[in-house]
Amino acid sequence: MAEAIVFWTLAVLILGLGIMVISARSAVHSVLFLVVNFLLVAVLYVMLNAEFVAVIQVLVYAGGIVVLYLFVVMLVSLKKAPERYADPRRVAWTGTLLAGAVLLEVVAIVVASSGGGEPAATEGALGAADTPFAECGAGPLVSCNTEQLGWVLYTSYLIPFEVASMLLLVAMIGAIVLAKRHL
Amino acid sequence: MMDTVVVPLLKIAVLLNAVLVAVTFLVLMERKVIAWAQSRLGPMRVGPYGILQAIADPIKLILKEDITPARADKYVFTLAPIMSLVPALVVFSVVPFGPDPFYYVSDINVGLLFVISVTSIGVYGIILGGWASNSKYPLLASLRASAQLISYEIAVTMTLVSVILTTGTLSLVGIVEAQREGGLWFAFVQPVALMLVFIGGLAETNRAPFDLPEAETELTGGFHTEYSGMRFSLFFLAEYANMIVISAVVVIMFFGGWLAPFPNVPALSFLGLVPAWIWFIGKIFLFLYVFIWIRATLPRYRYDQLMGLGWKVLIPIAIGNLVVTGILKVAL
Amino acid sequence: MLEITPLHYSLLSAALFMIGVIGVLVRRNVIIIFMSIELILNAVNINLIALSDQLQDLAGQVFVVFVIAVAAAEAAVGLGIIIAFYRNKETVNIDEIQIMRW
Amino acid sequence: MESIWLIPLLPGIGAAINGLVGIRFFGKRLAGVLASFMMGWALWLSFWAFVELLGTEERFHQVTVASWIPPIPLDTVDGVGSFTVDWSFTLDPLSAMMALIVTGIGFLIHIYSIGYIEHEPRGGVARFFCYLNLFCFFMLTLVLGSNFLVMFVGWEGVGLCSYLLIGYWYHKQSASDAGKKAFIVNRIGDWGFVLGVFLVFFTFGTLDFRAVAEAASQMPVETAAVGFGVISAICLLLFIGATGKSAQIPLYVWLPDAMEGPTPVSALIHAATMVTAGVYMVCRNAVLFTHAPMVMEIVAVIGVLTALVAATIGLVQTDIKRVLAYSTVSQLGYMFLATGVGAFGAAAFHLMTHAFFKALLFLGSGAVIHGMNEEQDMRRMGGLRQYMPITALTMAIGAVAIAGIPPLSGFFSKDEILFRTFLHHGVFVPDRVLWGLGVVTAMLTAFYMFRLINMTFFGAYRGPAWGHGAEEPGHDDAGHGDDHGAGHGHAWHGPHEASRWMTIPLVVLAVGAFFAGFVGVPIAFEAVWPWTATIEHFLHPSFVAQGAHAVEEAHHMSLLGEFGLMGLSVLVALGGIWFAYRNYVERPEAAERLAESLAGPHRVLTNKYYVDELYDATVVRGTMGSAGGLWTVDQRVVDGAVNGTGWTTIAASWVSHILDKYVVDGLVNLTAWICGEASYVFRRAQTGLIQNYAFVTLLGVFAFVTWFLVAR
Repeated sequence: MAEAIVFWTLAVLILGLGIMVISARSAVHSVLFLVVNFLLVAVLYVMLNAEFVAVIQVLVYAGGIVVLYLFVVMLVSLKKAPERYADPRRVAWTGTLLAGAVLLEVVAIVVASSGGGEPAATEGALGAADTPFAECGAGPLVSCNTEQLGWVLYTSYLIPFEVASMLLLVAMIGAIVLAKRHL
Repeated sequence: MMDTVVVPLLKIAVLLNAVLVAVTFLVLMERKVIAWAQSRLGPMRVGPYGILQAIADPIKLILKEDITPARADKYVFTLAPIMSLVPALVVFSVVPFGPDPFYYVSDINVGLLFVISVTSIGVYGIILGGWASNSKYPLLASLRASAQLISYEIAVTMTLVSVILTTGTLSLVGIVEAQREGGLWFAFVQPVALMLVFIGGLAETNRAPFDLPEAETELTGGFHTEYSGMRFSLFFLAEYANMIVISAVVVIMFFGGWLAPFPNVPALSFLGLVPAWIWFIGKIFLFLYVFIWIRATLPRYRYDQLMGLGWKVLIPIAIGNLVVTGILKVAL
Repeated sequence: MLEITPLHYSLLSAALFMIGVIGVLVRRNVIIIFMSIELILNAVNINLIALSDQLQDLAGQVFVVFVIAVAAAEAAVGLGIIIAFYRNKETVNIDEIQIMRW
Repeated sequence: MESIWLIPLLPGIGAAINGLVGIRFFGKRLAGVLASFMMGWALWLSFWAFVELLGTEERFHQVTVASWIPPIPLDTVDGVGSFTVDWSFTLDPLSAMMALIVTGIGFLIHIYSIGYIEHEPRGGVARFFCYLNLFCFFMLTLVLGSNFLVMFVGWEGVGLCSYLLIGYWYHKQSASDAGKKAFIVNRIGDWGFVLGVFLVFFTFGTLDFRAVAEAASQMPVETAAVGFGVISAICLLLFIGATGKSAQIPLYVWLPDAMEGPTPVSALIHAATMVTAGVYMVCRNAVLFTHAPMVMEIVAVIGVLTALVAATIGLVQTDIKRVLAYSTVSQLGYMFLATGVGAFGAAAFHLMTHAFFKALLFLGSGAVIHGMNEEQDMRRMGGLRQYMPITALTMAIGAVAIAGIPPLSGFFSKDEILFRTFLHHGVFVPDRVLWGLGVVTAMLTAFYMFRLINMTFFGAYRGPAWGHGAEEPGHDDAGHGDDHGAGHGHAWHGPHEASRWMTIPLVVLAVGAFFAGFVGVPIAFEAVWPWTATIEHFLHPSFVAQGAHAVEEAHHMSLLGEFGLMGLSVLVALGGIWFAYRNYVERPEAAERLAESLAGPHRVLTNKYYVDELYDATVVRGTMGSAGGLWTVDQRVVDGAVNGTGWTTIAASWVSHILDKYVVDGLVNLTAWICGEASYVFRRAQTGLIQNYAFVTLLGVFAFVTWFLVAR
């Protein structure tokens, strides 16, 4: 019951904020809606037993990436309205309709697929989970989700993890090169 | 219902009030300490030794006119101080004042990460406040402040990771417990980390010598130049609440939280007679005193020096500390 | 309605995804388009986390971590490009950025 | 005896040092002394090996140094044989004697060369001694090698070295031509030798001399009744090799031309090395040859004919060295005559004595040439005995020895050959014919040798005049390094005796030429000289197979007959000497009159029977002609075919080009044109608007989702 209340509240807020993000006139307002949206999504993660990801969402997304957006918005939108010119060949509204159609289709698929059967897939429905949740032990020092995630990240996904670190390094260098006027 | 809703709400209410009262007295403490440091008397008029100044100031702020600049973004202008204060207060939800669940609102297993991430949200208040004022100086100040915060956040987080490496847990209670079991405060285990976190904390709270965003002489007061009245006081509260947060984090991480000094030494067991939460608050105020002391002593950095210190000194040292900690952790 | 199943999360995710898509298609400010893309990524993340919880498999959360890392890289480089472009053309209107054509 | 492998190696080391280091860095004297030292050392080792060999009962010792060719299965007549060759060396009486000759004579020639060659430039001297040492290295390898292949190494090596040495003055056209001639003619012989070796392996499955001899001794003797069998074929092929190396008909033509080389080289080639190789090889394979009497007959005939022909040519030659060269050919003919009649011991004996007196004669002639300022024509000499007494005396001893006057060495060896020839019963050739030709040759030998001595040392001086004055002013003689260069080059002070580097070897050789014959005194002298036929007994084990204990045949006739034969040959020799004395000392003009009266034969002899011209007309022209014919065929037919192919290709490619240009290129251009025209339409899709692209992507998503929806 409580979960349902929270979920529906969050769902409405998230979708509403999402619409606000794409419809706000001021880019700064967009960013604000976006960060709140992300924070709410983080709450959703907590609901789904993903505390670590939730914290990371707040720390990296809300606290880092969106700040970056805010910076850029402040840097570039000072002189003139950004969306003055519209190309006649745009297909924006057709695209919106199309997106709506796709959404409807997906909803249809999802609803249809769950219509007659059990509402939730049972455990292991998609085959044996190779990185299952462990039972959280008792005691103050246990942080199940984070420990497990770290364990998986540094064993099964070690190489992707290292590749991701390389990607970040490359992105950092690329950003510096791009943003600096004279190297 | 009682345990899940009423008791936490009561705790939250008490905590918020305590923090806000503490902040008002912290302001008085700062004025007095700086005055003494400068061979002055400080506030003396309101109450004995000016002790009621802490009451008088909020009253004055609440009663002042709350001006909104004409071309300002009204909503954002109002939202900014709130976004600044709320994260600072939210952090207290995981700060343990004592060993029992009674002394803290919650103990989540990613406590330290929670503190860090919520602190990082605080930057929005500053940046939006500066932008929404639609004024030159506040905008510059807010950009400076946010750049400064993000930069030093990296160093502090990196340093805290090395402490986490030592304890093996992210829970704040767990970190204190680890120090009790180890019999040694982490200040002695990770002195470099202590220095880094403390310096980073000064920068994150925009305190001297890193108080460039509020540099009166350059920016006529910083990002809250256009603010007045209650909205200004919210920024004010946020800053001092952040100071308390940083002090609390440093105490928890490096000085044993609520633990008495040398808890494993039997000869000093009489120190355990003092309640744990008093130890904790006492240590926090000790660090707050250090904050004020530094403000009274050190001159302000230049902006490029500030960023250079952050990126070229603190972050490399933090990484080095992390590497050394990792090696020692594996080796020992 | 009252029992929350992964179905609900999937629908939420789909809806958020489509909001992001519409943002990409409609807005002309490049920065907002970027933010729409972040919305899309978040929609995907919601789905991943929900299914991770449903299947009791941490792989979903691991993927979210990678998605966040990639998003950070994308934001850094993308915003760097925007800044560089803005420095030259004084615009962030995507309809004015169309020289890469026949 | 264990160190006999060092005997060839020492001169080889000397050659290596002189060749690699010496040419660049050594002085003249150092190069010569080094080479001579190496030869002396080898002589010392040979001597002690010889002494040790005398001490053993078996008279045979084989040393294997290393494996050369590991066993390879090869077909033989008996099935599959294992072809394996070792670097092994054999010491037995024959090779011991040969080693002594080569090292001994070679050592003296080296010593002599130090004096002879000292006017050459410095690097040339080292090069010369390098070649000399290399020559001895290969010759000793040839002599000591205990199988056909090791021998072949030496066999080819001496051919190479003779080429290098004859062409030592390579800037002289005639010298380099002579070198090439020697090499090429030798190659023909080597061809026969190699075929013989192949056949030996195919027949016996081994190349080891001893094994071959043992195997051959088990096979029947291929008399005329048995027929011309495989052993005869082997022997004939080997003999072809021998004719090349040892200058027999028909391959003797290179030897006289080899006179273009420096005189010590001539001495080395003629006396100690190279030419004796063929005789040695035949002797080494005595068992094989005794099993092929028909080939023996051929050998004997070829030998005696060579002896006669060369002797007749030698009668009229005027070049002092050419006379000696034909004399060598003639004496080699004697040796082959001996082997042909089965007197291998006599052949080896004559080889030894010949080595002494021919080396002596050549070195003496070298001294004369040296003293006469490089003059080789005897007609421009005469009366030299007063200028060079030692040379005259020693050369006279050599001449007496070769003429066959007792008790000098030549008498004993040559008489032994004639005696054995007299006793021989031929297969095809009537008895006594070979002997008769041999006797005639003996007389001719005596005549032309004393013709040489008389023309050179007696009579009046006919040479060029020389100034008695001082050297030309300003001439700096210091460049020669010592003060002995008086007889050479710019300032010639007339005929003079050679230096002691040259005369001492002459004296030593003269002593040798005088006394060497006493090791082979005929049995007829048993009464007065107890050690008769020593060398034949000594050498006998080398000529029979190990397994066959064949007793030495006793070659006896009545004492009177033997002494009669000896007396006859002495008389013949004395007759030749007298004739020479009468014609060239008493009445010098008589020779010319004789030549005029016999103008036709004289011209034939002077032109050496036109053999070179014959070879030129047949072999050389034939080769050139066939080469020209083949060239024509090549040019007309082969090149025509190639060019025809080329033209065909060009024509085909032209057709292909047309096709390519208009059909293929047309298709390609058409494709490009279609693409280009189509792109005018489709490029409108590329708007540059990212959102339009995103729209298309979305369209794709829509399509897939729709498909999914419908398909379910």
